[in-house]
Amino acid sequence: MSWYLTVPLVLPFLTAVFAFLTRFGPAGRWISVIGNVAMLLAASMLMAKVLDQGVIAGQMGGWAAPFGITLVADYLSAVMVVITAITALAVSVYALGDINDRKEHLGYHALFNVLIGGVAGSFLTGDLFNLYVWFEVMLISSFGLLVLGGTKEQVDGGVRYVTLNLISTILFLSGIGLLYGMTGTLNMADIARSLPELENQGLVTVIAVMFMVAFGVKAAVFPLFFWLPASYHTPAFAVSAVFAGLLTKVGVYALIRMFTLVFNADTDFTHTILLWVAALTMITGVLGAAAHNDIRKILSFHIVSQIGYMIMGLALLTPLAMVGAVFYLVHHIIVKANLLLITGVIERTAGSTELAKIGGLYKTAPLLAVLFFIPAFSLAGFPPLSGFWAKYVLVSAALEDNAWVIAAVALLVGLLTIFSMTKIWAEAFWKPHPEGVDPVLEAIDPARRWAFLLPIAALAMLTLVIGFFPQTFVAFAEMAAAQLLDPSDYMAAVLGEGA
Amino acid sequence: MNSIILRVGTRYLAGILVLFSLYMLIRGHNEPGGGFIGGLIGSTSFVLYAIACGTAEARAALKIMPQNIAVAGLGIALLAGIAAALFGDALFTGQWLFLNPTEDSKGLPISTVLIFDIGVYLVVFGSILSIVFAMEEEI
Amino acid sequence: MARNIETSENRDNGLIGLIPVALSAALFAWLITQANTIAEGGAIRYVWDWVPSLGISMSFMLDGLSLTFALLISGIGAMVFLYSRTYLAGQEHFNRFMFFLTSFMLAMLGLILADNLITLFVFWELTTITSYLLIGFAHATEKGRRSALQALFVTGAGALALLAGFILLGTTMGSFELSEILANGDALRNHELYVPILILILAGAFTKSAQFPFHFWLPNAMAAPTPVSAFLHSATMVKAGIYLMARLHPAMSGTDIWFWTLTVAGAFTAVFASVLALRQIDLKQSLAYTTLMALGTLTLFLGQDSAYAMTAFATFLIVHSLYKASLFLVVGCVDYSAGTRNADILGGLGRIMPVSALAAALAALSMAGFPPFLGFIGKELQYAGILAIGSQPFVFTVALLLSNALMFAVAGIVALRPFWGRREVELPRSPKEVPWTMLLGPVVLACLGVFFGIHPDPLQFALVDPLVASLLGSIDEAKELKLWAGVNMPLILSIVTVTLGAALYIGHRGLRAWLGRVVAAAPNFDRGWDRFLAGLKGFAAWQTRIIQPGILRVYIGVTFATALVAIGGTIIARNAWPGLPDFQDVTWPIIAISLLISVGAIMAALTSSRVAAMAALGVVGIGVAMVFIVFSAPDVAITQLLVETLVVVLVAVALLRLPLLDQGGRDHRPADAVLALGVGGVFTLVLLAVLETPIDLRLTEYFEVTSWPEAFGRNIVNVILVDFRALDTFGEIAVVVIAALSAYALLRTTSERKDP
Amino acid sequence: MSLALITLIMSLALVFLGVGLAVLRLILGPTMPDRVVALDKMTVSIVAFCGLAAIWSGDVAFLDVALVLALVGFLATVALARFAERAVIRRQQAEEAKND
Amino acid sequence: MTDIIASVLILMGSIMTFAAGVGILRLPDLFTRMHAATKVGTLGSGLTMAGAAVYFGDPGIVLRCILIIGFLLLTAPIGAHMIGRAALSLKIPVWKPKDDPE
Amino acid sequence: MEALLALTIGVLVATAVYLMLARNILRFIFGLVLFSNAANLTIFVSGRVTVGAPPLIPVGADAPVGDVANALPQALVLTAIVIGFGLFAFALVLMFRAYSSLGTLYSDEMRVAEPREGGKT
Repeated sequence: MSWYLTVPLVLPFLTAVFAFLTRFGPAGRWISVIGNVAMLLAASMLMAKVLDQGVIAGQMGGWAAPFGITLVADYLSAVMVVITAITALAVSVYALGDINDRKEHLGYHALFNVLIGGVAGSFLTGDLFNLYVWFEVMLISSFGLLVLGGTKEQVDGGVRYVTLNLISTILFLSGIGLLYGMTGTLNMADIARSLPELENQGLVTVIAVMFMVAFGVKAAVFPLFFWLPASYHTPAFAVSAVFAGLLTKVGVYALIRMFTLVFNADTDFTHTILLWVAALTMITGVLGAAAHNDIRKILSFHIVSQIGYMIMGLALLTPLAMVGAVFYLVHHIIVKANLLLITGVIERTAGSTELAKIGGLYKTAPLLAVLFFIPAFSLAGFPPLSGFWAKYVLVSAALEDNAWVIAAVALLVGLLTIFSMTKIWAEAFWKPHPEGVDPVLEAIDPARRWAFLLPIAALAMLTLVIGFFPQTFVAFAEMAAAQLLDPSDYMAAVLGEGA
Repeated sequence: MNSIILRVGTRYLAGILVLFSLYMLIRGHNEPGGGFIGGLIGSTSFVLYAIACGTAEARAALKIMPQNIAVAGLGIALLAGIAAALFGDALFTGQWLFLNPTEDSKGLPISTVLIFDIGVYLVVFGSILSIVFAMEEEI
Repeated sequence: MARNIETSENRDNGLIGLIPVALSAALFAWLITQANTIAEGGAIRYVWDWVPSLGISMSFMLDGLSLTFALLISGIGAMVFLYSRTYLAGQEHFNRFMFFLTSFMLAMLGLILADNLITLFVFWELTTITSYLLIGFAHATEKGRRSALQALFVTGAGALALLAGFILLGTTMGSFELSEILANGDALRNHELYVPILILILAGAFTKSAQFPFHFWLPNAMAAPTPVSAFLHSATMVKAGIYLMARLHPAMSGTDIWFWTLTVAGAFTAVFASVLALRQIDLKQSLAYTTLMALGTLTLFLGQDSAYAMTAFATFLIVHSLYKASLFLVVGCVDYSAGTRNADILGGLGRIMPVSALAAALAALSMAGFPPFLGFIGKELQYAGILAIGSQPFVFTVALLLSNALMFAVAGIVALRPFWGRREVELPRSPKEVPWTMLLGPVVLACLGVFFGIHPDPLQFALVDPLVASLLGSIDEAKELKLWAGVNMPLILSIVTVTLGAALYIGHRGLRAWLGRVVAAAPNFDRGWDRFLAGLKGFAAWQTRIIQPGILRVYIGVTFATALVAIGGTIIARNAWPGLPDFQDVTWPIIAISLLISVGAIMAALTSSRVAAMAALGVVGIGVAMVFIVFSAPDVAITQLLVETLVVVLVAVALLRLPLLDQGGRDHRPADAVLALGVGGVFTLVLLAVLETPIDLRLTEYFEVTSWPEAFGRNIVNVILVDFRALDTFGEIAVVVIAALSAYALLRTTSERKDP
Repeated sequence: MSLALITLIMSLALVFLGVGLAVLRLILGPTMPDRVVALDKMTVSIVAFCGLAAIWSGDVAFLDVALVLALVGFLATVALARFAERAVIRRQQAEEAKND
Repeated sequence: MTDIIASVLILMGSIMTFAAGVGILRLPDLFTRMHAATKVGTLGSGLTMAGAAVYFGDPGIVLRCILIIGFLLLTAPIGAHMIGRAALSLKIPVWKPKDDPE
Repeated sequence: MEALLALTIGVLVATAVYLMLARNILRFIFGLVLFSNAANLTIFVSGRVTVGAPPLIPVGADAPVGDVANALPQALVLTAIVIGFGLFAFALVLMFRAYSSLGTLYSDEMRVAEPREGGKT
């Protein structure tokens, strides 16, 4: 039973080891792809199992919770793992074209797969310290990937990324220490069980806020998001896609997990803060996007802005809002990763990611235009693409909860998102190329072209499927939200029925 | 570094350090020590070697690229964890085999836990050396 | 439209261009077959559970209102498709264009057939996207892109308000199904959320239907090719807002706020737009403004709920669609043939293009409201409707009269000037009659205007009666359409209109010059849009400069300040202060070690010598190791000392290439010290408070008793590491490995040296 | 209080004082090697401290700390000393390059 | 008896350690300080360890203590040697304090 | 005991923050070391401290004799120290690389990833 949980976690590491040891040959990159296919299979099996049985927990090392480390998969974890596997597969195929031999020799595939392993671990673990460890795994491999290539920009961006993330990491670690000092346990379900028994509930809130700050940096919320726009435009496209898709979402996931399972007592206080944070994150992010003229910078700021939506779902904490948060999480990973993958193709065909320097893609690269259009307008929340449903659910949750201001902010930010998506569209696609070149996809080496286009098309297809047939996903998100709001199943699965 | 005293000292110390690190590794389960400490001590032996005789010689003495040692160590540690699957247990469940059990002692223990610790040793050893060597070569 | 007629002539785009024609014709035919059912008061519904979890279904309903719209859309659509096939022959991206236009038509049909608010919204936005792509057909020009963005942004903004309105409406009413909402109008009107809902929905409808002050995008949207204008801006997209108001009329009308908002906005838009229409030189622009006027008039009528007003609404809707589409297409023909749309240049084309001229004349007469055209009936009903207004009928009547007169003049400009009179200037192209595929549309549409003028009965039976019925609930409410209703007030007003209109037409050049001066002085919404965009970008840039200045120490400072404010604030807000710390059990070695650590730390912070800083770090490391020794953690102490040693080794290596600290200028600011002390203080407070709570040691106790019997190890710390929490350790060594690989890669990527 | 305990406390105090004096030297400097010497002295003193801790607690585990430190502690000294030495050479080279 | 021997050894060692501290602070130049630190310091730690060995008396522990002393004796000179070389190349003058080369 | 250590941790945090706020990123690295130490001590102290009784099981016994120190925080701290070392090593290399490719250690002079308005780097 526990192997359903373990395999998606272990596979990326195995893949990393073998891909690294064979990095000087062509085998490395194919091991990476095969490993990610296998991971997707394993994740799907986990998903099937979770759908079948509800929350499943596995005690690593055979030590019962809370003594050993527990891996847990509820609906949210399972879907996050599946999405991680999908993104990883898409990016690893894309990397076949995007990553050169030099980077492979330096261990790109190892870094990438360990990153995926760290992400999967973060989603699956039920232990707070273990979560820290996976965060670190993820963080350090993201450091490596970010600066892989070593251009000046990357190094400079890397300094910003590394410094700010290290601060959050240490805050997180201290928080864990303090929480351990209060509860004597590290298992999240067990912490959740023992926290209400504490006398000093005010202190619990203090610790909660400490975690909020630590995860806030990871999730890139206002006013802690600086590292993201400062660095995400610098690495290779495959890398920035996986960053944009997954990394901040792990922070969001951690916030959701902690603030539904563990810190669910003083919600008046914590979730009000979160609501403000959400609103400011949305606005500042989208304005940042409006201020920039480089596709990758625009998209980076949009990540920030959209994190705000997810936090908004969490902050409202109604069943519908949680549905929205979960749905948004899933939708955003697919769409944002895809957009950055496409940006890579834009750069390769049109020669730059700066809007002033490119154009004419609509005329001569219609396929790319279609592939961009779908995720871009999905991000902007146009129906019936996946982003619409995400936004719809969140706005209705806010309106149902009489949270007028946040609903208005969400809608306004949606409008500004349209603005910057059309900015990219108008400049990169509609506008004639300033140098009069006709950018064509055929300019890319045909052997690599499919490696670029296949994952993009697949992810776009996924966006369409979610958009046109949202019921499955919404129903799933509802189940996930219900589980999040009532953690008793989770706790029972982790601690045994008696707990 | 052209210091004869350092080089001569290193010749003895490096060997002692490696042996000592292995000792710390093996006994780690019962007394202070273990893979981390062993790996750290082991790596200092080659760090010293690199300081005294230069990285080229240290690399030659090591023969294998330190990164490969580190990654292989990770693989070994992981395989030690996965081995539990063969016995139907969860990941990282220790599997123990006691050689020559007698009445009063359980015998010489061979376990996946030890293999895991060896993996840890190799990881720490290889990682530190790859950083230090690369840094040394930069200056 | 600068096209090269030589290359495009007699080239059409094969059979692909015919698919949309056939599609829309088939739809039209199917709708006609349903007309009877609808006319008998029936309605057709189709429901597919789309997202049952959210109570959203993909449901459609065909009733009088939607049937009328659907017929107009598919019918005009068929004409436009046929027309486009020739008009845009040989154009780049013709297939894309047809695809978008077809998608647009289908989206529009979906919109008006939808019986679910969310379904409706989905199609609403689909029309927005497709029209964005259509307006942006001239995307190579800055102007084309600007217009497309403007249209998208304005209607998109409205759409978001609309979405909010729909959500509120749906949650208030407990259902998103329109048919259920419409059945419960009273509940809605009395609900406390009625006003917000109304405002939000009207915001959507007004932007889409280009009501003042959101009107400015529509004339700009004429950047699109003429078939697009003909289709989007006569019968379809801009009418979506009208449709929506009509659709919700039974549920929402009847309140004061509804009445005043719609009537005033409609009347003002009508007058305002028709004045501006007269100003235009470009024929298409003139038409665009008359469209605005028509939309205003329709809105005005939707504000009422009298049977006259509703009948007027229904009739005028149909009339307008017919003649406006026809006129747009004719203008396209002129443009196609003569190469310009400038009203001042054109003239005397009637002999060369007789069929176009005929179509134009018929359509324009209908527009001007001459008998026996349908336009006349429409206008009569308009006046009848306006006279039925409960309050202030005089003001509104004057407004309507004025706009109708202006409309009359514009009709003259569009239909007469290009075809009659003399040409004064040489045209860019030598004109000739356009192919029949382009003529079919305008001619048929224009002729329908005459036909229904003379025989209004089928129209009344099939469309007007059911339409009014879906607005007012009863099939018998609609007033009769007839050409001659005797000498009454509407007739008198009609005559006044014609007289005034004729006068305006004759004097329109002088008037135009005068208007130009007036308008130049008045605020310009189009320029306001530019200012708005510039302001938005400026604001965005400003806030981004403030928030993301690119200076790392600001980022770090804000991050710490946030932590300080958040944690410290929570301590205050939640009163989580620790009690006074208890120092009684402190022994002097601990004090000594604490002092050692503190001295080392402070020295590290204050020194400006690299080696001193490094040594100070060593002191701290040793001090921490001593803490671990004193408090019985040999494993940790060993690790700490080893790591400390390696840290020193690494730093010593790195420093060889790094410069000295503090090259010029002080590195710290006093504020840093305050922030640092604050964060340190908060940390201590929290830790002290945590230490006051009793600790639960059951995990440790478990490890102590199982470590040897079950995990066969005597060093509990090591057993925890490799057995109890082996997964942590695994992750940890992964961190170490990756740190090494990353550092190695970083050192090597920019280095000239090869891998060893 | 036994004799052993008194000696132990006294010894501990002396070791701490020794360390404290070394820290003072570390702060005062003035040259780079002075600081290195002070650090080296501290490292060696910790060996003594470990021995005392082992006797105090009666647990030999602390001797292992001392063992490791005795073996590895000088590495930091070596690295720092080499740094000091090389830094001088580098500076000379840099100055020569500037003068050329 | 062993207790007394151990106590004496430990106390001697501690005094040496302290003396090394005094030396390192009070002696006038680097080279003399170096001597104080390495020689006296090592001796101090060594004596303490010897005391510990006597105190515990267990052969395994004695072996450990001997190893510690051996290692100290092996490594301390190397460290001292390196510092000396560094001081030499820094041209630190004997008996006269000089500005920090930093 | 713990209270005094809490104060010490406060000093460590304060100095670490002070160092991290400096313009020179080398100081950030020093601050990082101090901050890591503070976090490690926080975990250690949170698990409460015991003098002179390492968590070892004597030969012949099945469980530790008497009160021994809390083993779990020790294991956590050990993990955290090693992770902290890995992060530190990478950060150091990064700063090193930043200096060699950007030519400065002052963070406000690094304007490549986020250039000033006007494109000056």
